[in-house]
Amino acid sequence: MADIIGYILGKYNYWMAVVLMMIGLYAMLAKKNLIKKIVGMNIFQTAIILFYISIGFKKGATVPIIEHNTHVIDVAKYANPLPHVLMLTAIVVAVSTFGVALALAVRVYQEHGTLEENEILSELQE
Amino acid sequence: MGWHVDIIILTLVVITAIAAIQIKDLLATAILFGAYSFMMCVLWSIMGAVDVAFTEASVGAGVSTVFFVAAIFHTTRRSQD
Amino acid sequence: MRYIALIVVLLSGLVLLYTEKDLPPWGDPNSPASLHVSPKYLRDSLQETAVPNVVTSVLADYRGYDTMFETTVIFCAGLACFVLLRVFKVERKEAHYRHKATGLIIHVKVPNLLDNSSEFERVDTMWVPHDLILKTMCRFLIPFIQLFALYVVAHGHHSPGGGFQGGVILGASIILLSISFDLRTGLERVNERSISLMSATGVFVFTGIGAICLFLGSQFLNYGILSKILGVDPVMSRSWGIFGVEVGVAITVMAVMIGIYNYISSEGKLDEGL
Amino acid sequence: MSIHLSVVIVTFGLLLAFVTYTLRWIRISLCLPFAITVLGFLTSCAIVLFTQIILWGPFEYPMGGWAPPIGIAYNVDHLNSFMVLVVTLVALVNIIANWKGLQNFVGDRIGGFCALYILYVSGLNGILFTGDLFNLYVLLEIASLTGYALLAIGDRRLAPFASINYVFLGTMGACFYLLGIGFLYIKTGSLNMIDVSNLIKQLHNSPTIITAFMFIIVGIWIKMGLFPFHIWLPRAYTHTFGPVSSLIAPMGTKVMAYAMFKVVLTVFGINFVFRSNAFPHIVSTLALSAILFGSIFALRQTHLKRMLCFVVITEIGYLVSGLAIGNSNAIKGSILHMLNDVFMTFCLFLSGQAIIERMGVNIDGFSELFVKTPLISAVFITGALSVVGIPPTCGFFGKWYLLLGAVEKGNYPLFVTIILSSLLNLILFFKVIEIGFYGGKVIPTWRLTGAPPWSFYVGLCFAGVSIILMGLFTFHLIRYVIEPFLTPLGL
Repeated sequence: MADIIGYILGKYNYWMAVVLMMIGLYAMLAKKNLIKKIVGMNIFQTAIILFYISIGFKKGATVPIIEHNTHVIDVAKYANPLPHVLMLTAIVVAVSTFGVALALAVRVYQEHGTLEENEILSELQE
Repeated sequence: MGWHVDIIILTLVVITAIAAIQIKDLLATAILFGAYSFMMCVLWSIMGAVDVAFTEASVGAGVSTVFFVAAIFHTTRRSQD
Repeated sequence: MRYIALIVVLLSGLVLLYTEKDLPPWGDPNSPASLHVSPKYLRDSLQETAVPNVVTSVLADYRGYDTMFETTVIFCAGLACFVLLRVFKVERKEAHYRHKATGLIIHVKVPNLLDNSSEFERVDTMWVPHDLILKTMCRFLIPFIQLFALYVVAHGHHSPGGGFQGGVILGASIILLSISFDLRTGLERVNERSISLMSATGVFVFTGIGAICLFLGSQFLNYGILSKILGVDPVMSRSWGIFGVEVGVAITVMAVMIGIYNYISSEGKLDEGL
Repeated sequence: MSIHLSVVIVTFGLLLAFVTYTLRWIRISLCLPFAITVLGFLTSCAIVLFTQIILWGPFEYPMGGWAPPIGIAYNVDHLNSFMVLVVTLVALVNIIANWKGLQNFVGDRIGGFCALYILYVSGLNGILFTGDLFNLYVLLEIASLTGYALLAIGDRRLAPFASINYVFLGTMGACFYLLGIGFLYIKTGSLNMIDVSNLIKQLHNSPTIITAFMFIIVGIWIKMGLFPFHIWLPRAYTHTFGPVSSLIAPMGTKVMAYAMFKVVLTVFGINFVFRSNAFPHIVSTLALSAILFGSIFALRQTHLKRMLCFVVITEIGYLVSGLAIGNSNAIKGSILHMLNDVFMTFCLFLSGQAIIERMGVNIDGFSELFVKTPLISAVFITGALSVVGIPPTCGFFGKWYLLLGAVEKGNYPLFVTIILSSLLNLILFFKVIEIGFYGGKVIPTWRLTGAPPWSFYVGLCFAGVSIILMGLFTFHLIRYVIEPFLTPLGL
């Protein structure tokens, strides 16, 4: 029993990251509303960030800020800083894409008067 | 104690994510999306990624939501799916 | 379409879940990811860069080149919003004005009729009632928000935070002003010209510091060489270099956040906001 | 020898892009000339760098003085320095050729446009040089974000919708790539390409590495626009503004093809990729269907620019087919085709845009094309012949090596497909030529746009001559550019 709980706990974060990725991907592919697609895109990106942060976590470790007077640094005591750095960059990229996508959505609405992809497509067919 | 909180929040995050893409009112999507981002940020700070959590709190839950609401004001609130 | 999407999603999900079996358990301190490069950062950051917050030192020094492009990405986003949405030469057909003394709102169909009048002030077409409590509270809060943002930028070496977070908060304070009053008030404080100049200046500062290192005869972004002009030892000059870079990031991020908000909320007319 | 030139090309591009943008507030008419000067400077740096590489060989440039697994490094070698030269040169020629059109169309937003243009080129240069997997992702996003904005300029009504579709697919591609890097990182702990490729050697059977490879390659394919992922491509390129399509169509997909070769050959290595038959089979199917689909759909189009987009999709099939065959000749052929294709696509889109401006978009309305615009149509025909693969032009040689490789490996379906698609392309362009000489069904709507400025003819001549030159110097290219890249990889 304890093994199973331990196993589930060991993978729960990764599983949930995968579930979130699937939700985001589904929203991006299947939803017709452009804003919904943008939300799906952002959920997908944050799920990947969650995945990376889970890589960087160590049990019993603290934030990667080192006190000034430590002489011997025990690496296992601090979380892995590299995924944090990468994900800071990824968040920035995510918000930039979000902004540009919203700007484009506003432009699309100005031109077509709707945000539903199927309506725009059927309008373009005519 | 850390992992209890972790599991509860992870489950909540998934629920908000599903709610955010299923709800038909886009303004509600914006708010749920803000809540989603904020819970993500709590999760990351539990995992020791304080810098990332700080960024997500200011960007994901803060500025992104404002952009979102601004965009909805100039488009439409209704969504068909 | 919906079924194809579902199949694609489930397929990729299954591949990922299958792979999870092979991953080291969550929180394992001995996973390969935590053993190869990252211990070096944790061990040497303090001696090599004099920055206790390892995330800051990796972000701005060891992998500073990524951060430079991250700032550029933000700049590109601002630029993209400008190019996509900005419309010059807006023709205004009507306007709403508020009589300052009585609070009466009038709707004028002659453009720019009362713009220079001292008794009237312009309000948005989607008019929101004048709310004293909201405006006073925001006026009271904004200086503290900005002070906190500056602290976050300056104290990024020792605590969580840094240029990016500080910049977002600084930008958010101006956005708060634009929301609680109106877009024109926000633009009076920070106009479009200074937004553009600042967004370019921030990245220019970052790239410029890198280029100075190049001109002083070292590699790009090698802040150690800045000791020649700063007059401190190479470790401290790395610390200063990181600080300079963070300031650059903060300036760009602040300006771009305000810019994106302005363009989206006014559909590029910079006339009436939310 | 100055190794700093490699970093100068990328970062001074950025630095000067910011200056270009701020010039808007000083004098708006200065933006465009300044942008041209900047691109000229970058091109001259690229030429010097390429000669240095030829003389002294490849090198590694550590950013910030941190040696690779700790910091980020540039790996500059023969192939990518040549690609950088090609990219900057074509960007320069494109902006010179379309000088007047840009000033009229973009108007007050010219400062932003020029900055985006330079940033796009810098992003591509960075993708070509970088030796770090995550840095590649960031640069990819720069190139994509600027690309989204540039593609949305153009047809006021249709371009934004086309561009937002590209945003979704492009972000999905980038996210897949990022996820793949995450899996690589969790197993190896490193992000440097060479370091990762050394660490992977012991992990060939790990499912994580295989998943990582799958996600990375699919992400890159989405960005490239390979056949099932191509949905964004025709619409985005058709509705955009002419000079933008002749910038992005030649470069975007080819630089991603370079990234694909780098990831497959340098990071994962041929021993990993070709150890089972699964990968060659899948790639073979995809390449085959991309080539056939592109050729057949191109035949069905009557919109000239849309037709060219499907030609681009066919070309992407050729770029991938080298990996499907997987021997030295085929990969050589694919890389050669990648270099040639920049010039071919540039030539077609530049002259095609000029034809559209004069005769409308409908191919059936191209009567008397050759009488009215002899030079433009001559250049268009040169590009067309090159796409078909007629010997003196460069398109022939890439296909020749691909066919050689296919015969060596015994991959006859691909062999037949390549020949068949050449025939289909021949029919396709013959249709245009026929209408040009003998008249079409639709009465032409000749638009009086006046003679193009001299600068346009400079670009046009460059486009035509470069195709012939690339063809004539094929063997030098293989010897001095492609072989030094492939030999260390065991090909």
